[in-house]
Amino acid sequence: MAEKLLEVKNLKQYFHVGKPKEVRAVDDITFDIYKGETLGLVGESGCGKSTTGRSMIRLYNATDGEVLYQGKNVHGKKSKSQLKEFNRKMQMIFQDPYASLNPRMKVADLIAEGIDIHGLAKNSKERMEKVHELLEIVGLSREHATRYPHEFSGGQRQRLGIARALAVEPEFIIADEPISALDVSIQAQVVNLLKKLQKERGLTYLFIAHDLSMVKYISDRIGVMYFGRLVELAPADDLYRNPMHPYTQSLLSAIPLPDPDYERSRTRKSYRPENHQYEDGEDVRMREISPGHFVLCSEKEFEQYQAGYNHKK
Amino acid sequence: SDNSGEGSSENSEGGESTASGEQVFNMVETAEIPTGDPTLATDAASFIVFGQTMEGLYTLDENDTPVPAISDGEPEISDDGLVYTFTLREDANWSNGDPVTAHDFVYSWQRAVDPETGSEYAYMFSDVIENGTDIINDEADPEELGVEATDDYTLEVTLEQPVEYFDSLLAFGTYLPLNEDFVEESGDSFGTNSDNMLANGPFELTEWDGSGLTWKYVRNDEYYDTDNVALDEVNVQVAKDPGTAVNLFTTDEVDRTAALSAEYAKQYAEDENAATFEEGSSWYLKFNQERDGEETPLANENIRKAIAMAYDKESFTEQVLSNGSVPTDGYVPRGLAENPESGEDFRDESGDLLGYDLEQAQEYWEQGLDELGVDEISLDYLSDDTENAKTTSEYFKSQLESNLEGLSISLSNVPFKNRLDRTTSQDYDIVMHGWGPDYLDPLTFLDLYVTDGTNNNTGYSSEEYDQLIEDAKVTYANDPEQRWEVMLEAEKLLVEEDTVIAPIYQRGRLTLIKPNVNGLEEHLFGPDYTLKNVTIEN
Amino acid sequence: MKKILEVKDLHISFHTFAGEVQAIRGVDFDLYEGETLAIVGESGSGKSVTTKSIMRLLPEGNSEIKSGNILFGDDDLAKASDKKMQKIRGKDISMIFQDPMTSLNPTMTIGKQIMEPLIKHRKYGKGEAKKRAIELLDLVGITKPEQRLKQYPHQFSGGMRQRVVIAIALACAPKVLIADEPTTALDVTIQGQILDLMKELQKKIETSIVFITHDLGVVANVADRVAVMYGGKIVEIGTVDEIFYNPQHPYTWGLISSMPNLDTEEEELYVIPGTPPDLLNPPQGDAFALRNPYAMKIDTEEQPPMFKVSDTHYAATWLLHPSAPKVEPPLAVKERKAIFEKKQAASVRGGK
Amino acid sequence: MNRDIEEIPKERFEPAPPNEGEMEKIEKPQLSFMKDAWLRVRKNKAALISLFILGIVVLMAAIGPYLSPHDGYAQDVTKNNLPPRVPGLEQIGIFDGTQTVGGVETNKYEDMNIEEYYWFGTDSLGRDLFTRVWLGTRVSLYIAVLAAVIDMLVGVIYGLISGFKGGRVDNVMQRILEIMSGIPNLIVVILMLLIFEPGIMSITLAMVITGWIGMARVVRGQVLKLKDQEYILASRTLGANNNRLLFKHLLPNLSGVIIINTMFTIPSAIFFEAFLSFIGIGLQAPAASLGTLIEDGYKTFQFLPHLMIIPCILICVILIVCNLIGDGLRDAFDPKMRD
Amino acid sequence: MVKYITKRIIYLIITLFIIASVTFFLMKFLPGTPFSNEERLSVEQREILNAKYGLDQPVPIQYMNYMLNIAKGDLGVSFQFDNQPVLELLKNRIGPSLQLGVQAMVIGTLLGIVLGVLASMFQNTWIDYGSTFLAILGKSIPSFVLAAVMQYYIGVKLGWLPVASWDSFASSIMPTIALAIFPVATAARFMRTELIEVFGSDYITLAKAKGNSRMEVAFKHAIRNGLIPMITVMGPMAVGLMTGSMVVENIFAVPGIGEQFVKSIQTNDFPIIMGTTLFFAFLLTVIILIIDILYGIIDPRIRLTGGDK
Ligand SMILES: Nc1ncnc2c1ncn2[C@@H]1O[C@H](COP(=O)(O)OP(=O)(O)OP(=O)(O)O)[C@@H](O)[C@H]1O
Ligand SMILES: Nc1ncnc2c1ncn2[C@@H]1O[C@H](COP(=O)(O)OP(=O)(O)OP(=O)(O)O)[C@@H](O)[C@H]1O
Ligand SMILES: [Mg+2]
Ligand SMILES: [Mg+2]
Repeated sequence: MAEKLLEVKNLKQYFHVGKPKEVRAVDDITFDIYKGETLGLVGESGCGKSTTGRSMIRLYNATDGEVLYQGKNVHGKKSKSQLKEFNRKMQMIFQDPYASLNPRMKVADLIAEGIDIHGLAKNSKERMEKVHELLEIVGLSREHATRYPHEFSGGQRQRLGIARALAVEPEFIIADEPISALDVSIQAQVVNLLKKLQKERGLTYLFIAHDLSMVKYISDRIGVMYFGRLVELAPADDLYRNPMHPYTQSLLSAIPLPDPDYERSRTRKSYRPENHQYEDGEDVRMREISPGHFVLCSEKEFEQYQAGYNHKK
Repeated sequence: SDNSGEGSSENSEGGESTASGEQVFNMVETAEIPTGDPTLATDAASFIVFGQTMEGLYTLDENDTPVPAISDGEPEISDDGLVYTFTLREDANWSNGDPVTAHDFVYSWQRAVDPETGSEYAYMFSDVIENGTDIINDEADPEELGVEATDDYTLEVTLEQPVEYFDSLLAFGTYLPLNEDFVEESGDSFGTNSDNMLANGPFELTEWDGSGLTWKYVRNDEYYDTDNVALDEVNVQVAKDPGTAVNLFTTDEVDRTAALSAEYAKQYAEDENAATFEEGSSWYLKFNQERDGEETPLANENIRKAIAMAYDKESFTEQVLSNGSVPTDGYVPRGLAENPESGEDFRDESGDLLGYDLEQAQEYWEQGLDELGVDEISLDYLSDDTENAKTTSEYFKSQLESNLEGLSISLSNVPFKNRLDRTTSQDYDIVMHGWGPDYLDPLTFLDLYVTDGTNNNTGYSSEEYDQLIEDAKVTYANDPEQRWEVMLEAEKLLVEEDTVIAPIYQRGRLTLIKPNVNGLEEHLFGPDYTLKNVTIEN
Repeated sequence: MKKILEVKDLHISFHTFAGEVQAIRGVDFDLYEGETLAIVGESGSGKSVTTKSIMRLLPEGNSEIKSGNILFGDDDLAKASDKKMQKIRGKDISMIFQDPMTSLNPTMTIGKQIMEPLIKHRKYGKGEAKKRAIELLDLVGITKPEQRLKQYPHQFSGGMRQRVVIAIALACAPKVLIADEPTTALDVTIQGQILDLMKELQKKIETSIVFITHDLGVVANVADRVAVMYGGKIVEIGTVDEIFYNPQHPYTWGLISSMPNLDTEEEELYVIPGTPPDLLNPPQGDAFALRNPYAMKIDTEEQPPMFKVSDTHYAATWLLHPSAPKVEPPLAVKERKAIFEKKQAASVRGGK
Repeated sequence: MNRDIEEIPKERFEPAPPNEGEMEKIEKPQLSFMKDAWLRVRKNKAALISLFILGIVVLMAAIGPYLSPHDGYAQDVTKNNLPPRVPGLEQIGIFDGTQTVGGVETNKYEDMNIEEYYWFGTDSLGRDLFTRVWLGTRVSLYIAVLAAVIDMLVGVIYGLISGFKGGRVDNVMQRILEIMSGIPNLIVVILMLLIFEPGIMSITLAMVITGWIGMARVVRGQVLKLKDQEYILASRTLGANNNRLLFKHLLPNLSGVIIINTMFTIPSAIFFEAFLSFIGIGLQAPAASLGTLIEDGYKTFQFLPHLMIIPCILICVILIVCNLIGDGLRDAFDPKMRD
Repeated sequence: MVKYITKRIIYLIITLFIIASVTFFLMKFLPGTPFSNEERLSVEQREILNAKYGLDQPVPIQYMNYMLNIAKGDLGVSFQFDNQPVLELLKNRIGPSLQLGVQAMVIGTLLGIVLGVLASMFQNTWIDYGSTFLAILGKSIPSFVLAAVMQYYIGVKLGWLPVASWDSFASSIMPTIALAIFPVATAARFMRTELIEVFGSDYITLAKAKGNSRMEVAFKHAIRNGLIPMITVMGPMAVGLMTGSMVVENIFAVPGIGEQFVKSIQTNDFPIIMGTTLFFAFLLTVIILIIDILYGIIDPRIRLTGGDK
């Protein structure tokens, strides 16, 4: 896990810059993603998870900061061929299985879109073969190639989305809440598929979700976002065992678990940003509390957290 | 003057007497009053108003004969026929109580010829009253016009040359008097609504806001002859749509419609309320011989003759117009002028000059085509865009195209003013042209086609013709018999020989009028009708 | 405990372009006083339709209650008149919907919307209703209620709107509160607050709650009893412990084991394969048969009846038939069962 | 019941055969979006009947003029203003050529010894109205379709560019639209027609000058909505260029609104042409459109009602069916109304 | 909000400026002068008059003068009515047009709303079909046809109402009806669609769940929400009315602006055409502006956030 595949440095993504309705959707976040790992990103709705993902894949032009993919800046000027190469390496899976497939395209064309754009098939026969292969990889059958997306169930659609992303053989996939719109019984299909693909192909994931138990299951490390900022980043187990930032704690305390006994004893913590009582100009940034475990905190808090951490251990 | 397709319209009366025995007459007009200023007036609707509200030195009687009005009897005329001395009646007053004096005429006439005023009918003074032309051309001052008030009730008029038809000019709207004080006081708003108008005739105009669709005439108590005016009130309503007018009539809301359009005329031809009247306007095709500096096919006389003889006027007037219009094979309309000796109508005497004759037409056509060395000719046909005009154009297109092989006609139906513009700039091949008299003399028609005449617009130029007209105007100014002869000759030359124009019909109009309305006088020229003598029976 | 609501053999169909959708195909359950019954099941299984039918809020025109009874007190709501229903709605039974963003009238002040049922059913005067509305807002934890009353929904955040909706629902202290996925659209933290609020209010007002969700975590948190729906039927019903620790129906097994909990470490999650049944042409046998790895021949031929597991626990699966072979449930279920047995043993011992 | 259950034979509890393949099978027959929409339209009886009627009208506009033995342009003023007479129907007392003139019912055909049948009667120049009505329908439809197509092209392109480019381009284009839509279209049309001679082309173009604005608006709105759809984002992450996005993704998804909008443009163009004819700036004679026929007929409506009523009925029918079809299409395409 | 209104007013001015400029230059292309029979005037007369009307100046200067005059509210002098300022003519005619317009708009909208409400409340019943059919008919029957038919049958045949006059309320009834069918149709159709959507929304279900009866749900909750967007179709409706008024006023001989406009078209009275054009454009843009502002005021979602739309 040593090789850094992706580095996000001080990424900022503002909307409507300079207007009264300016939104700081992503406000100065920094993290790395290692080759072959899954980084989970959680946080409440509107905290900027999707925006982070979309900035990373160039769907938005970052307001500030940089995203380095294998050391090369994603946002810099690029020639067409560089762009194409980049587009093949990084792919995205979307949240809404209904909105993410063009209703007017046949499944075959949907899946083959990347193949067409990048000219990955020499002829239509090869193209169809690839499509069938991809369909089978995601557990669908080749008969499905001639169907239209609205004929599929949510889970099937989501798998079509995955097949489409896989068509260009990417190394890195951003999965933006790929399961939150799905039924519980179907979520597992998708998660299993993602895991299987990761194992088979050495994929790297950024897995965005707000369902913490699923994130924990799939991720190696987890980042917690709050209002455009990353407040805590830690290996999955560590985060659950030692949530340091009060927002993380409140988040964890709120997730209901399918265990009546546990639920009966649950107490919730609420998070109030004003409790930090940061002073003006206080240096609040990510600090490493224990190896690989970063928390957004002030110097003062840093010490408290460290104390707390050790204590817990 | 130039007639638009539906330019002249009229109204009549009906009479409902109210309990108090008031005589009220309701009628329809087809257009708003454009102006209440007689000097600026150019169209029928305005002249109708002045016909009811004003009187000049002369006025028209029921036979369209000019008779003295404000003038107290016939004027004294100098032997050379150049100086007229009018004595005015002293009982004539304006509706504000001011007396009507000779100064009112002097003021009005000078105002009319003053180029600053921009009167489009100023030309009615040109070549008539001394210095008229020069003043209009800004070469003399308006004060130099040959008209003078020697005292309040004596008016001396000096003519440029003897004018046979001067009395009819005196009955014309532009020759009406104006009350100087009132006009000057009103300034720019003179004549823009009924408050800014004065009457010296049988009625006063009221409730006219300048562009409205309704107005009223009420009895003018200051009028010298008011005792002989029966009507107390006339309500006029504009209904531009012929159907609406007929509807108003059939529901007894009005007592008279304006002239009906062809379709309605046809429908009501047999109606007991229908009244037809032959207007003084003559309608014909006018051929443009020169367009954009080049000769058109119509410069060929045979082509012109062929076209002129190739349509069936009879079924046109009967089936298409059917509004009392009569086909004519000549130019000058019937009823306009009579032989000073025999009293025979000009039309009758001149006879049929150019009639429908298909064989003859086709012969001419072949000949013309041969001469031009072509087998096909396409021509523009210009006309108004009124309903009648459109139907008419379609009729002529179809007639001409089917009767003359190789002729194709393309129609352009444009608004009246466009038609005039295009005619003036000779931007047409054939135009449907109507002309109504400005005064009661064949010259008002014949005068048009002299070389470079303002309304010639055909490129026609004939020394012979010019000479005939000159003779009629000047040479025989004091010799009515000779004059008559040359005018007959001129018409013949124009129509039969040179075929500058192709006569079609003399327009008639059909109106609906309630049978209990009597005494409505219709006119060939000037106001379409006068209401002074209307009475309503109960 | 007293039954407050009995649903008996309910069948509901929708008439659509494509044909008749048999959305509910024989649902039976009882609701007891003061309890919370959670209904879980996957999308389209008929949860909303069931509860809407209790309120008789199914879309007019294309829906039809084909048969069955909904007994509430002396009335059969399945057949009650509109007048009758209007009296019951908002007073005896009220409802909370999934999407707080759209369930308030955007052009009416919050105050008016809360006062409406009070004026309607309690015949309160304006002033009185307003006072009560302020109390209610206070009760659901909205600060400065006096000012808030005059505001419009768009001035409230999602969580607050859901509180307002709860306030409206509870205004007349109904006997039954139906909550159709009241927290699905909310963030986990806010969801937690709303759940706590509902539990707290339930105690105060002593109302019974029908709580619909497909989040088993939420069920574990709020429910006393749980009904699991699949394909327009209740396939298993029991107390929360019975369902979570001793599930009998293979669908429930799938549901429970396909969710990782915080300790799940297995490489693969348990998967319920396939897709939900098409209710336009419901299968002749068990609707779950096609996706059921334990399916037997009879499953494809005949619908299973409800088999009694305990006094409170029933499940509709042929696996409970004495002739059926014993099958191994998924690992996660087995672990849970172990806990259940331990618990029972403990309670038996404790009982003694 | 319990007993029954007990008695179920054992063999029925054997494991069912595995059904791996079955599970992901889609039962429903294959349906493309368009086919699906068509099915919906088909369910809408009003729209279907309308479509049928429109088909007949279009067919008649094409062949109608040749069905009658008379020429639509040939005049015969001796046979003018005839009321309709249809063989067969005349026996039952309708369309028998009778007409009320000045309060008296007469049969013009008999009075004038006319042998021919004019199914819709004749106009004031004796032209066969049946032929003219279909010729007029042809012209009206032609103008309307032409206007609708040009509107569509201009509007779609403008809307696409505006919505797709977004940002400043969109801003400027929107301002232009906003200003243009402040101009009353009627007046623009009239001004245009005062300058260019009224002919089919100039009338069409005059209508198009402002007509495309509606389409541009709708398309832009849709594009704005669509372009943030995840499938567009997905395509972009795959490296699709703008052309691909526009033609493969946006346009096909816009087709619904475009069709609906166009379907509603047609009747309004027909209406507008009729209106222009009515205020006297329509087509030049002898070209006839339904509008000019109505205008002609209107003048004599009171005693020759057939001259106005027949083209009127036709225009109303066309407008009604177009509107109904438009409605039907909207219901079919509009996902909001889907169930 | 203030900023929004200012912005809109600036657009309005730009729009009018463009319209004025376009009409001015179009007029320069068109034949026609203030003189009805120009050829009768002598060259000198013409020059003097041209100077008087400023027509001797180079076109750019004429343009500037024209624009300045417009800014001062001077729209020039009619060709057809000698010496009559266009503004005056418009003023004379505005009354009846406004009366008709307002009557038609109010009656049409109210009736349309009622029809729309009924149709949506009784969706897919004969009431719905009936009202939908009426609405489509209203949209499909040209107002001039309706006007002609009414005039003949109601005015002439039955004699119930004045055929064509403008002197009493009775004479405004038929023109109002002829004009109102368009707003009726528009309002009914819009209202129906809008309400069907509203009726399907969650808050209506909640309103039902509170125990409101059908009527209460419709009147207390639904209609207001359906009515708010209704305001947005008022603009197009106003345009429709303007169009309609041209022929309807003509047929019923109503002394209104539309009637005058048609006459001006037919007589090439360009100053009136231009003046009316500007006036219509002004009216229309102002109506749209008012509607937008009204929308903001009535819809609490916009009112309170001041959001610009
Ligand atoms: N294109 C955009 N223009 C303007 N604002 C945007 C845009 N995209 C996102 N935002 C805003 O940025 C913020 C972060 O949005 P984002 O979609 O990244 O949140 P999220 O964490 O993905 O939320 P969710 O869990 O709901 O998906 C939100 O306030 C959102 O309104
Ligand atoms: N108005 C309707 N018209 C037609 N079918 C309907 C309608 N409402 C519901 N259905 C059908 O009834 C079935 C049950 O729907 P229901 O809304 O009760 O599901 P649910 O369990 O609440 O699902 P979710 O978890 O998605 O809310 C579905 O198959 C659905 O398609
Ligand atoms: Mg997101
Ligand atoms: Mg539901």
